[in-house]
Amino acid sequence: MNPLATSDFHTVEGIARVVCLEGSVAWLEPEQTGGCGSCAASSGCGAKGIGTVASRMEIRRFPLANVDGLRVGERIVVGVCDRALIHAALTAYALPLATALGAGGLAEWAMGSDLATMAATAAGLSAGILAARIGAGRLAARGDLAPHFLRRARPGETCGTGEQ
Amino acid sequence: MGLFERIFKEPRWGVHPDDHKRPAADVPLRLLPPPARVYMPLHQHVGGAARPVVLAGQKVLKGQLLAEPQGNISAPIHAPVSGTVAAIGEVTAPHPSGLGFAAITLDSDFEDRWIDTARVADPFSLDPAEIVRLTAAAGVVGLGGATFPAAVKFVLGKRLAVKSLIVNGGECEPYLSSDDRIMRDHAGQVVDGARIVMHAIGAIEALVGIEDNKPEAIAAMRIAAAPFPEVKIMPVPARYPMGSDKQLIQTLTGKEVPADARAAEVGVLVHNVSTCAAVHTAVRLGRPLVERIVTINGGAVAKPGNIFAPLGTLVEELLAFCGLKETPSRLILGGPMMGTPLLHGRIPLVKGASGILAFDAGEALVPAAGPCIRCGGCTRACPMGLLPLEMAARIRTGDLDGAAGFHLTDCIACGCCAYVCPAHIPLVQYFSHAKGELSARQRARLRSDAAKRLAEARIVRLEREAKEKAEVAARRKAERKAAKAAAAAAAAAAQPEGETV
Amino acid sequence: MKDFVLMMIGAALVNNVILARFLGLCSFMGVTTRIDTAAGMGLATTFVITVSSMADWAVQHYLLDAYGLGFLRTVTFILVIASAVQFTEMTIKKVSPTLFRMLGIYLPLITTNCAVLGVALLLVEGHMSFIGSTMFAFASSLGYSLVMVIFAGLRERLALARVPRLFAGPPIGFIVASLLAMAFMGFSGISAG
Amino acid sequence: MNHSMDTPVAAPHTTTTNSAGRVMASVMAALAPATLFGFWLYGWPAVYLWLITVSFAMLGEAFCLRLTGRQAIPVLFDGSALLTGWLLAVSLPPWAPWWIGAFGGLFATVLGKQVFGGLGQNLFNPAMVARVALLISFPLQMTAWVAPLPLFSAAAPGLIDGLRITLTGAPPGFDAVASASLLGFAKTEMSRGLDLLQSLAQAPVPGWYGSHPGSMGETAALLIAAGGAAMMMLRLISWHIPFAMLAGIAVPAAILHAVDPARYLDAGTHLLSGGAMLGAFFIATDYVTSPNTPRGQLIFGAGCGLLTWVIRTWAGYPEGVAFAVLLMNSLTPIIDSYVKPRIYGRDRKGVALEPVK
Amino acid sequence: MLIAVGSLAVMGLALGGLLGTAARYLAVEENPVEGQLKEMLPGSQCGQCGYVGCGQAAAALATGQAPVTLCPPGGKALAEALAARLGVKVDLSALTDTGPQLALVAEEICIGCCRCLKTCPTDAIVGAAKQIHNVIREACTGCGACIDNCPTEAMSMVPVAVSLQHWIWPKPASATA
Repeated sequence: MNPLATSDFHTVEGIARVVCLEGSVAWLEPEQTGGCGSCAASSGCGAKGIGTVASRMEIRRFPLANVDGLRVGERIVVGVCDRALIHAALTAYALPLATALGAGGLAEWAMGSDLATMAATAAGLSAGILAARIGAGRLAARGDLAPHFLRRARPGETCGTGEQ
Repeated sequence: MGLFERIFKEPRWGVHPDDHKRPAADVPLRLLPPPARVYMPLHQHVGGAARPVVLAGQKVLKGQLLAEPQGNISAPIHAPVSGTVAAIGEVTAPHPSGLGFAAITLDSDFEDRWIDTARVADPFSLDPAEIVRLTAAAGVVGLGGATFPAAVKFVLGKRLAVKSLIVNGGECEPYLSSDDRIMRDHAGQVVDGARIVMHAIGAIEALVGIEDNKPEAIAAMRIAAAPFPEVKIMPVPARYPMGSDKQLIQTLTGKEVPADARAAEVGVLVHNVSTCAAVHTAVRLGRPLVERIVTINGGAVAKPGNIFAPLGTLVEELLAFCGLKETPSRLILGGPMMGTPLLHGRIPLVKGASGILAFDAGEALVPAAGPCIRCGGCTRACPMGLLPLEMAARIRTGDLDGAAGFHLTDCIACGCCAYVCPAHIPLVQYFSHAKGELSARQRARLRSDAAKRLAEARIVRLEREAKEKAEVAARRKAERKAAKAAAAAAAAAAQPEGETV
Repeated sequence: MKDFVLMMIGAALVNNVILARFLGLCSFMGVTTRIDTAAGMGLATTFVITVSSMADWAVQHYLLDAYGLGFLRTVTFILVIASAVQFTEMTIKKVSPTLFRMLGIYLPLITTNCAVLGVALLLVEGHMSFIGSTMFAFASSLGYSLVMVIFAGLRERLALARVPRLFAGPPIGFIVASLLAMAFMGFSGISAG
Repeated sequence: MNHSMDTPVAAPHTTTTNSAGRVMASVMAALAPATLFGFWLYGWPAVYLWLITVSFAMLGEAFCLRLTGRQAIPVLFDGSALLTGWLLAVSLPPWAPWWIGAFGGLFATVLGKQVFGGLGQNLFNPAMVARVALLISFPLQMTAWVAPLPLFSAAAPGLIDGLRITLTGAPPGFDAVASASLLGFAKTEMSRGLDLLQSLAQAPVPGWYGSHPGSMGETAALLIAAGGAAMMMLRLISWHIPFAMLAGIAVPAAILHAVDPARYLDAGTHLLSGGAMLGAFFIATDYVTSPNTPRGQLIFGAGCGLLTWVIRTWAGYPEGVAFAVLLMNSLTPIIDSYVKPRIYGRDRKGVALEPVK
Repeated sequence: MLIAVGSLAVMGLALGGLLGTAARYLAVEENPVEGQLKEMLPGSQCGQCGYVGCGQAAAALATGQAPVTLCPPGGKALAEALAARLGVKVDLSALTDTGPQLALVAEEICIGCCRCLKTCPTDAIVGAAKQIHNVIREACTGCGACIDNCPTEAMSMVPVAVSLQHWIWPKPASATA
């Protein structure tokens, strides 16, 4: 079960715990959710499984802009926009294509020679990739791609709990 | 309602079931002769169950406290009859599962002696907090069916500075007419109760919403509210579920309660007309909520009508008092659209029961469910603007998260979709199943998260203890080594003295 | 300009890469379980087809035709396509790592997608100018994405149906694809008109 | 007093008297006048074709139900197979040979509906699936239209030779002129270089009372529109899809006709000819394959209309309604997933509103 | 037109038959068990069994290295199915799948030996030496680790009764049509 359970049509919410603060960045670790359900086997809930507890939690840390004074150990709810996939695909693919074809079309209309069109299309493509980089930066800032801060988790709240 | 309102203001959502209210609504109120034995359940309200404060065999008077509230959302339970406490045991709950819950059984001594109550001449001179205390002490809860402790709502309304109180006289469920009856007979109590509630929460106006299929009630309430300009009687179009609080708020004030917020956050508080009357008796007369008007209706009832009965009376006795034409094919507590089916008659009357229906074979017929033909009738009927067919299709295939994605949690289970469905699909049962299953999964997730944290905490504890033990051992070894070294050094120091001498 | 538009509509709708030429069926059946994954795959394939078609045209025009190496066409095209995919993967990773984490899985799928090579080979027979072939490639890949998204929508609804056990899974997928192909035959004759 | 119930009956305990069978029956009642007029117009072969198509449709359904081990009778009686067969029959050329009707009926119910799991789960309109399959595989028989021969007029075939026409095909001697419908006529003329103005001069003028050749359901546009209006009154269908589809055909037709009357038919002929009316009121409004929100239905209808006009004007086939409806059926799931009603207390995108005092 | 349909049909049948016979003779004795086992595992790649993903777990099961009860989310039903598939006889009494269960201490025979205290993975048992122990219901996950450690058999597993608040409406029987 992925840690970011879908609980709202648009933002996928998940619970993460602040592990350490470095200047303006707070490092978070998603809380392992989904556990082992009804613990039918005697092997306990796999806590003793791969490596010691600390190392297992280590590998899934992700940074988040420390926007309003988070403290270590605090549990917060983070969200990723559900439509993120399409937004991401549009910025990564559609944008460079549009600029490349636009430039090529213009060159063809203006000069008409194949070579010029090819050069213009290549230029359009690289411009498009730069634009995509900026676009992706803006998307990441707006939190459409990477998880972004939603609210502090209420005690006992776990991911996927709407206001019951 | 002019043609203009009819076309444009008429709400699009909801259904028009034929209301079967007459002739039961017109029959004058009857008083139930005091029953021999009553069963007062401890959990008749939203929130924590009440805790008994009486012992078996104890003599109690009518209105005496039987169980005190527990936790911040709860309500006390009082004795509906004077008599002795027979037992504190289990009785079948008015719940489709047929499971039981704790109840205090009282044997009546038929003397009906009230405890001495403190009457209040002018409640408006009281401090609002005092009114809240009196209402809480009297165990007044929402009598429309939600049974949310009224006092808690007053505190909430005061804190969020609610300006308009909405008195819900909608009663849009077919067959039921208990609110209608209380508005016709005790309009004064309702208006006075509403003014007391306004004083308690600091509201400046009270909008009494009454469906326009109850003309007598509207007339009676207009007379009672005449001297008080701030209490406005506002007829609303008769349409199920007009009585639901979110729909009544939207119709009367045009405001929409946000999805995960409470009505008070948009400056509105909703109370049922019977609740206002109960507040009146609780504050003015000091009498706790121990009896209520309940509609007994349905095809199997010989003389349907409204009865003023003490709480805790068995449904069997109520039906026997009204007489039965045939053995009912189904018993329902509440209205036909949202009521809970009862497995048998030995179930006590609870605070939230506005009606008991005994359906004959014709009314109880459940047509077989066919496949969904996606006609969209349910999407037009849903007052919350949801897509019942999409949610039900996903629940049927087991994709509960997909259904939750369609905002299943906003469904108020009013039953309009299942009512209009030509294929007679039990949509509300699908949604209740899904809600129950989702909350069970969430509880399981909570438990497994807690278990995970506990397991990790235990392992961290074991690691720490092991580390500490290792340190202690290391320190002790070091000390022993140091001591041995010191001894050796001392010995060495002592020995050279021997040699050099 | 008018014949450009007609050619593009012809490439996108009339002889659609999936429904008329039956190319790229593996990703068509594989990735269309959800609308947004299908859209992601569609856009990725559009980007790769267009970029590789531009490169293929250049290779064809300046290398194969010039030195009469027509028989090497398929091999070089595959080489170009693979490098185009690798180029795309690098750019996306450079543009933003989080974007790559979300879209990364589609790119290896595209190298093996026969629609990419199919469109490139079709370009050669077309003997069009550079911009013409690029527009043709872009239009046919748009047609590809459109059909992918439509089919994903159909399969999301099909997931709710109680399909008889005999047809559950790929068989009903192929039946729906054939009905969709029949519907698209309505457009036949437009590019001629 | 107590009644043993293993699982409790959930609320609501009352329900509407409406049922799926009643819905289908009233749609068929609305379709009946146009069909009867079609029978009168095209004589006995049309009646036989209708009978064969409907019976094979129900045969296909019964066979599939038996195959999946379900009771055939109750399902047949909800009338959905009958309605599917009826809609298909009404959109076929009236004197088509019997095996067209038989194959179409079987195709509609088996591949159109039962393979998806029965009523309510098919992705495409079964009648149109069959019609498109027939049009593509048997173009000749599907475009052999017949000039109308009122039932009891002299030239009309009698009871028996009507049957022979359906079973063995129209004898060449019969003078029922096998002429193309107006749309087919216009298209063939245009491909021969004649522009519309000359070719329309001699073509039979399409009238509301249906005097021109076409399939059974096409000719009586007035009766179909009346049937559609009746269904709207009974709240069986909402006005969104028919209005949007007819507008989708009329608007581009009017614009292009104004621009170049020689090449483009005007809006009136488009609406009255071919399956436009039948498609708008009976085929596009099929519950199962059309979106379930009013805004979605408007988009769906406009799409159907526009595609019908595009296919009629530029594509190879004269009649575009069947293809347009199938194409828009394939878009319905996407329309449904993006166009949703605004939920109480939430904004359009589903995010909870901000409480405002 | 008939020839076209006929030839296609004949070619289809011939090739189908050819492939059918070839499939029987050229069948490679690859280990089908692994594929089927992988199908039976929940496929949630949760790693509870200690292997990275269900593919590895299936491989381990096929070669007999892993016990049938390796998959906690699968519960008893999966363990039985795996045992049946592998023809392995295994004592499944430890796996009681009668819904969620809680440990219960019979206080009259608990001698306070603290043995169960040490084995409980979630520290759900409260008690001290020579004192009567008891179980914190919210913390107990019903894993049954304490049952066989108790010298006086005081510990027993009790299924959690359905309460009024936790009762769930059954799913309606879906229409057969």
